[in-house]
Amino acid sequence: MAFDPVPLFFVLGFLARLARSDLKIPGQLYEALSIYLLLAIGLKGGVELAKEPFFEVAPKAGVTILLGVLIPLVAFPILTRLGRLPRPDAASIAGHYGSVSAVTFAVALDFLRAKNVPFEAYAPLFLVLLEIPGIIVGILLARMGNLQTVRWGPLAHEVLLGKSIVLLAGGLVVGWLAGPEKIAPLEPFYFVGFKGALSLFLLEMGLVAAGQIDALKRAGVFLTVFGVVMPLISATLGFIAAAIAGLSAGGAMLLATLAASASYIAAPAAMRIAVPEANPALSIGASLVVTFPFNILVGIPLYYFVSQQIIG
Amino acid sequence: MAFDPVPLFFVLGFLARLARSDLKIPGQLYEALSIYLLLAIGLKGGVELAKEPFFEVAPKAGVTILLGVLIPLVAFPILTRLGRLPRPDAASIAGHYGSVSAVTFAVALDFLRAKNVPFEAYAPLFLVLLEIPGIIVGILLARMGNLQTVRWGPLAHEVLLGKSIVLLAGGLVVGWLAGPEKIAPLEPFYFVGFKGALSLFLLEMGLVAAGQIDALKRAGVFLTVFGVVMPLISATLGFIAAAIAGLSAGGAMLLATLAASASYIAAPAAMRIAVPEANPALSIGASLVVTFPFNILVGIPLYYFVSQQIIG
Amino acid sequence: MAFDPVPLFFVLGFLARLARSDLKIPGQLYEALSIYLLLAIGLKGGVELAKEPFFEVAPKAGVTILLGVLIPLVAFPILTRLGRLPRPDAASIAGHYGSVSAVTFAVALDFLRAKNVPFEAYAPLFLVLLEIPGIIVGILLARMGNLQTVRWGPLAHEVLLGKSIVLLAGGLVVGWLAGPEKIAPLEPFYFVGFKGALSLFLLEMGLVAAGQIDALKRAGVFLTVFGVVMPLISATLGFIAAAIAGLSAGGAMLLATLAASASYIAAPAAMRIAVPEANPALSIGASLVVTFPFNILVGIPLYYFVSQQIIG
Amino acid sequence: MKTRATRQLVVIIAEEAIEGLLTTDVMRLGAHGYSVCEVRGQGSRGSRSGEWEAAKTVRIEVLCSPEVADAILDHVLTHYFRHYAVVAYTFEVGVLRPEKF
Amino acid sequence: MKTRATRQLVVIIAEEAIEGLLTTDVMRLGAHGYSVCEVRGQGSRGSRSGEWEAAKTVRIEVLCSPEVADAILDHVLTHYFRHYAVVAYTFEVGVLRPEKF
Amino acid sequence: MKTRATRQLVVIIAEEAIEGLLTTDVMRLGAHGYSVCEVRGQGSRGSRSGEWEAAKTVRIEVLCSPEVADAILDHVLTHYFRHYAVVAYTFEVGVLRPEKF
Ligand SMILES: Nc1ncnc2c1ncn2[C@@H]1O[C@H](COP(=O)(O)O)[C@@H](O)[C@H]1O
Ligand SMILES: Nc1ncnc2c1ncn2[C@@H]1O[C@H](COP(=O)(O)O)[C@@H](O)[C@H]1O
Ligand SMILES: Nc1ncnc2c1ncn2[C@@H]1O[C@H](COP(=O)(O)O)[C@@H](O)[C@H]1O
Ligand code: NA
Ligand code: NA
Ligand code: NA
Repeated sequence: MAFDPVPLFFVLGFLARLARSDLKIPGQLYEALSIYLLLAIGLKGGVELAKEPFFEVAPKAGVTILLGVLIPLVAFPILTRLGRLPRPDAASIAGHYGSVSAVTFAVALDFLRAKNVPFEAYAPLFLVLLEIPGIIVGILLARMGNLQTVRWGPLAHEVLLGKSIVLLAGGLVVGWLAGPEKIAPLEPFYFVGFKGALSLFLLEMGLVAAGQIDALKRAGVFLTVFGVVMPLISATLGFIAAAIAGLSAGGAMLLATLAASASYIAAPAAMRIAVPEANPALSIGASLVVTFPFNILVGIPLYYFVSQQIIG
Repeated sequence: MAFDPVPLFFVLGFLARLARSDLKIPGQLYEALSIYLLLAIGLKGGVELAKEPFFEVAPKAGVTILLGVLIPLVAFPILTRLGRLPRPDAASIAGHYGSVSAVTFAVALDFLRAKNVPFEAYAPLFLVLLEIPGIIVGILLARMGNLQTVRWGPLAHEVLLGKSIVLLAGGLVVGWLAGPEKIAPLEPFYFVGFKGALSLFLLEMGLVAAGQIDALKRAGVFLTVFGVVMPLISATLGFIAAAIAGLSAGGAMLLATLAASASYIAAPAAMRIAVPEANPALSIGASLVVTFPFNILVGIPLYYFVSQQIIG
Repeated sequence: MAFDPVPLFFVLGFLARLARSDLKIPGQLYEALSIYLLLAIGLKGGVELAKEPFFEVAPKAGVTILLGVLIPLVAFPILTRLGRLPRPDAASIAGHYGSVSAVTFAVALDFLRAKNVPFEAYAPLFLVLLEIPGIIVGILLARMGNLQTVRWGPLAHEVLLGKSIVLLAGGLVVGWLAGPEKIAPLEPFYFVGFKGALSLFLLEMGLVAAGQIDALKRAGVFLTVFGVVMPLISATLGFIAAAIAGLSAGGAMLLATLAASASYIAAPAAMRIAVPEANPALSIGASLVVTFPFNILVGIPLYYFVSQQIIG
Repeated sequence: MKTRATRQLVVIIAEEAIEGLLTTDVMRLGAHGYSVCEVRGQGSRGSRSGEWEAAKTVRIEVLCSPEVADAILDHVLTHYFRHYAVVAYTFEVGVLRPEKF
Repeated sequence: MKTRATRQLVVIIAEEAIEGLLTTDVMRLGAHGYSVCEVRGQGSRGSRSGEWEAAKTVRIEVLCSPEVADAILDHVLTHYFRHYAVVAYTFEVGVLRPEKF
Repeated sequence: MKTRATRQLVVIIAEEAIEGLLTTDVMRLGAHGYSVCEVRGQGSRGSRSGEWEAAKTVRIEVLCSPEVADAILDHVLTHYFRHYAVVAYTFEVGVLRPEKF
């Protein structure tokens, strides 16, 4: 049997770090690759968006935003009631799961391309739309009753002008303004090389995730289980939203993957500023060490299978 | 209307930094891309140079060097008389405008390639030849009368063995020694990926330029105007030089762009050592924050248009 | 005459540093390129390994390991008797020459590909197998009699889980598990770009090697001569091993190159921990400043010529 | 050795997420400058390798008057120590151009 | 300026090859944390540019009690000074939350 | 805590453009070594982010005798303070192997 190499790179990195290999990530390579991947996703989406009439996309965008608001509202009571977590921790974790992981999305994109499954090519727009609402809902859940304690200024900044939003949305706009023909000469750099860059990034994510295994220990059994169950719940919500929005099987699979993914870049940064009393080890343990690998290795093939059954 | 994406990347970076986004440039990605771009430009030029007879190129090279000497001599009185700048500042700025910006040249190259305009393919040689003379003239202007105060040793080093000269000239020599056939297997890396790498570099230049906006404020209104007018004067001189040298329309456009561009790497480093009393904020404000974007966004299309009118 | 550009990049870096140019290597670009090259070599080898029956490869692997044990045993008496070096220094240097340089191997691979010479495509396996035995033999030679003084724990770690082994062996396994079809979409990134990345890495190696010229001075005349003669001896042993293993001319050339190459990454790190009293300047002076350039510039064409004479 | 004017050097080691907040506060409290370098390390919250966004740590050093040093340290103590990974210390140094700090 | 509890800051500059050994030893000898940054430099063994594996140098700083500082410095002196490129020094600093160190 | 021989630690924070000049001068003035790390920061000349060539800042630390420390600081004061972005300070530290510095 032939395995897909992209997730294997993650496994390689994960095992190398667990075995305490001295293989290290040059921090700036990590940053360079993430800049590249975000721009590439945005550009591609922007080129496609230019082809779509506005009224075709707008309602789908609306449903997507609602999905981003809904997921943390579902996650929060699970975390406080079942998990008996204090409000700040529960709210912060809910915010992480309401937001998204761009790399998980990239792996899903690559999965569909490898299988030649068609999908709404402007799907990166969903990624952009889903990043922020979940984080805001998470902060509101944490601060209910005393909203005046939040330093909204630096926070709005952190959330709206964070690296990933700027690159994704910026890429969308550049792609949209330039259009397919003018973007064509950038293809070898941004698109032909995409899968390779993604493989290298997943190697690094494997090292990073295994390096956070301590965080998982502090997170405990409940959050470990949560890290597997919550993506399944969110993916289900994602499929429902996709049905409402009338997406294709491929598009539904992408939206389910986005819903199932949890943020480990934008949300941690925002929560450190907005909800400092939340223990970052808990949210990172769950989102990065459990949910991220789960989605890469099990979730994506699963959501694909489901999408083909119910829509394809 | 479809925009060229390369300048859009600059605008994206510029706006992101103005909005105080936390998008940061990994310093070593900046360095890696600039090494790559300089080598790629040099290599391509070297391959082409191998095809040209020496007596064909030599007179054009001579005219180019004269151009590099002339520009700071024209800029200096404008800066001292009209701008009432002290001698060291005026001389330093004149030196910046006498030298060149390799990235501006790269954007012009890419512009011509996208339009399939033919040009003297050994044009990178002009870039190499224009980097140093302007800097030396600038230093001489600053030190007229007391040349013995200059630490010539470290300076010669800085100027002759600076990163950009070594990579450009080194690339030229490697390309020349290897020839087209042996360079061919390097094409996918150095040439097919060129435009993509350039787009990423311009994103970074946008961030850098906007980060120097304070320098522009210190530079004031006169230098802001100078940053737009001087490239037009230099470009005109560049066109005259091109006519004397008998270049094609494409080659003339490239020489005009080089003349119009101002150094923000080699010249600042050399001036810090040779003319420390010149305020670096002034030269960087003008060359990086005004002239660089002006050339990328307005100058290059303009010089192209002019070249087609007068020669094409 | 047209030169191969890859070694020219090394020469460019070497001369730039000798001339004390300020051209610097961004440390993380160096690391990024070495991660990339090691993974690319491993992946390619793994894909090919999947095609070979085990009993075909196993005896060749056995011969390769023996070669790795033999070389330091040959080098050690030369270093102690002829060179009159103290035991720790001689043992450490012997270990460096028993181990291998992946970049030298990469240049040899590229050399054969450029000439379209066929070779056992799973040859990267030899590289993996040869990295460790030489180092272990070197340490044993240094510690003969008092093995209990070695901190074996951290050492085993350093040697078995060092960066290069993890990436090469990891790449092999990923390539092997994924197979040719699934690896195909990674080709543009890992294989088409290989020669370009190698050229950039050699530029950096040139800078690094010239930066260690002081080490060579401390190493002295004997080690300078050793750095040229030892690769010739090892290459001869490599050819004999290749003949025993029944390799093709291309494979024999690769094995001879590996034998001739000396480690400058894995071995120095291991020796600092295992044999701290050995002066690292000596081994690095010989392996990096003499043997590495010798192999790149003279050795590889020579081993190729010999392989064609005796086998091709 | 010559006698020189003295100032305090305050060093704050903290997670990078709050670098922006800290440096803004430091300047607001009267410092005239600061220098930041990236570190990796270990402490009571485990190891911080610096490999990815949330694991980065910075070391901020501020040369300032004793009064400003007190203000900075008190501020760090009240506002950041409880919830953030922060280490802070101070010591006296001899400076050139004391009027600058 | 307020009077503060004092501790020792120990700084060790050493080749990166032994960073792992040194930090393990530092923690074993009683320190509760450390911070590492990468440096380049020059010394009796020539210039160390940090460009490639074997030329990297790290600067390790440890805030600790005077007893632990003594233990660390003595350990470095006996175990590392002979064969490795190492520089070490210590000085007293005023700290917040002294019980942490 | 043991009594140790003391030396001066001199720290110079300066724009990277003059790193080469400064380190050459430092060695010429009698230091036996130095360590450099890259920083970013803010001061009277505004913010220096380190993102590109002209915005880089370095922190040079030199462990040396009090006499050499004086010589270095005086030299920096006369030759660099006027035109360059430079900060310098010094303090006493306890060292191992004092004869090395
Ligand atoms: N004793 C110490 N000496 C030096 N640095 C420390 C020390 N303790 C903690 N740190 C640094 O401060 C960061 C946060 O510490 P902590 O909050 O204790 O986890 C660590 O990652 C280290 O970089
Ligand atoms: N006097 C000094 N001041 C500051 N750092 C030093 C000094 N001497 C040596 N170093 C640092 O320690 C490293 C090793 O020094 P050495 O063992 O003397 O070659 C050097 O590369 C420098 O980074
Ligand atoms: N008070 C200070 N404390 C620490 N570092 C400073 C201070 N003032 C300036 N610096 C550093 O020195 C550089 C140049 O300072 P300046 O010449 O004041 O602009 C700044 O970019 C900072 O990195
Ligand atoms: Na989600
Ligand atoms: Na110019
Ligand atoms: Na060998």
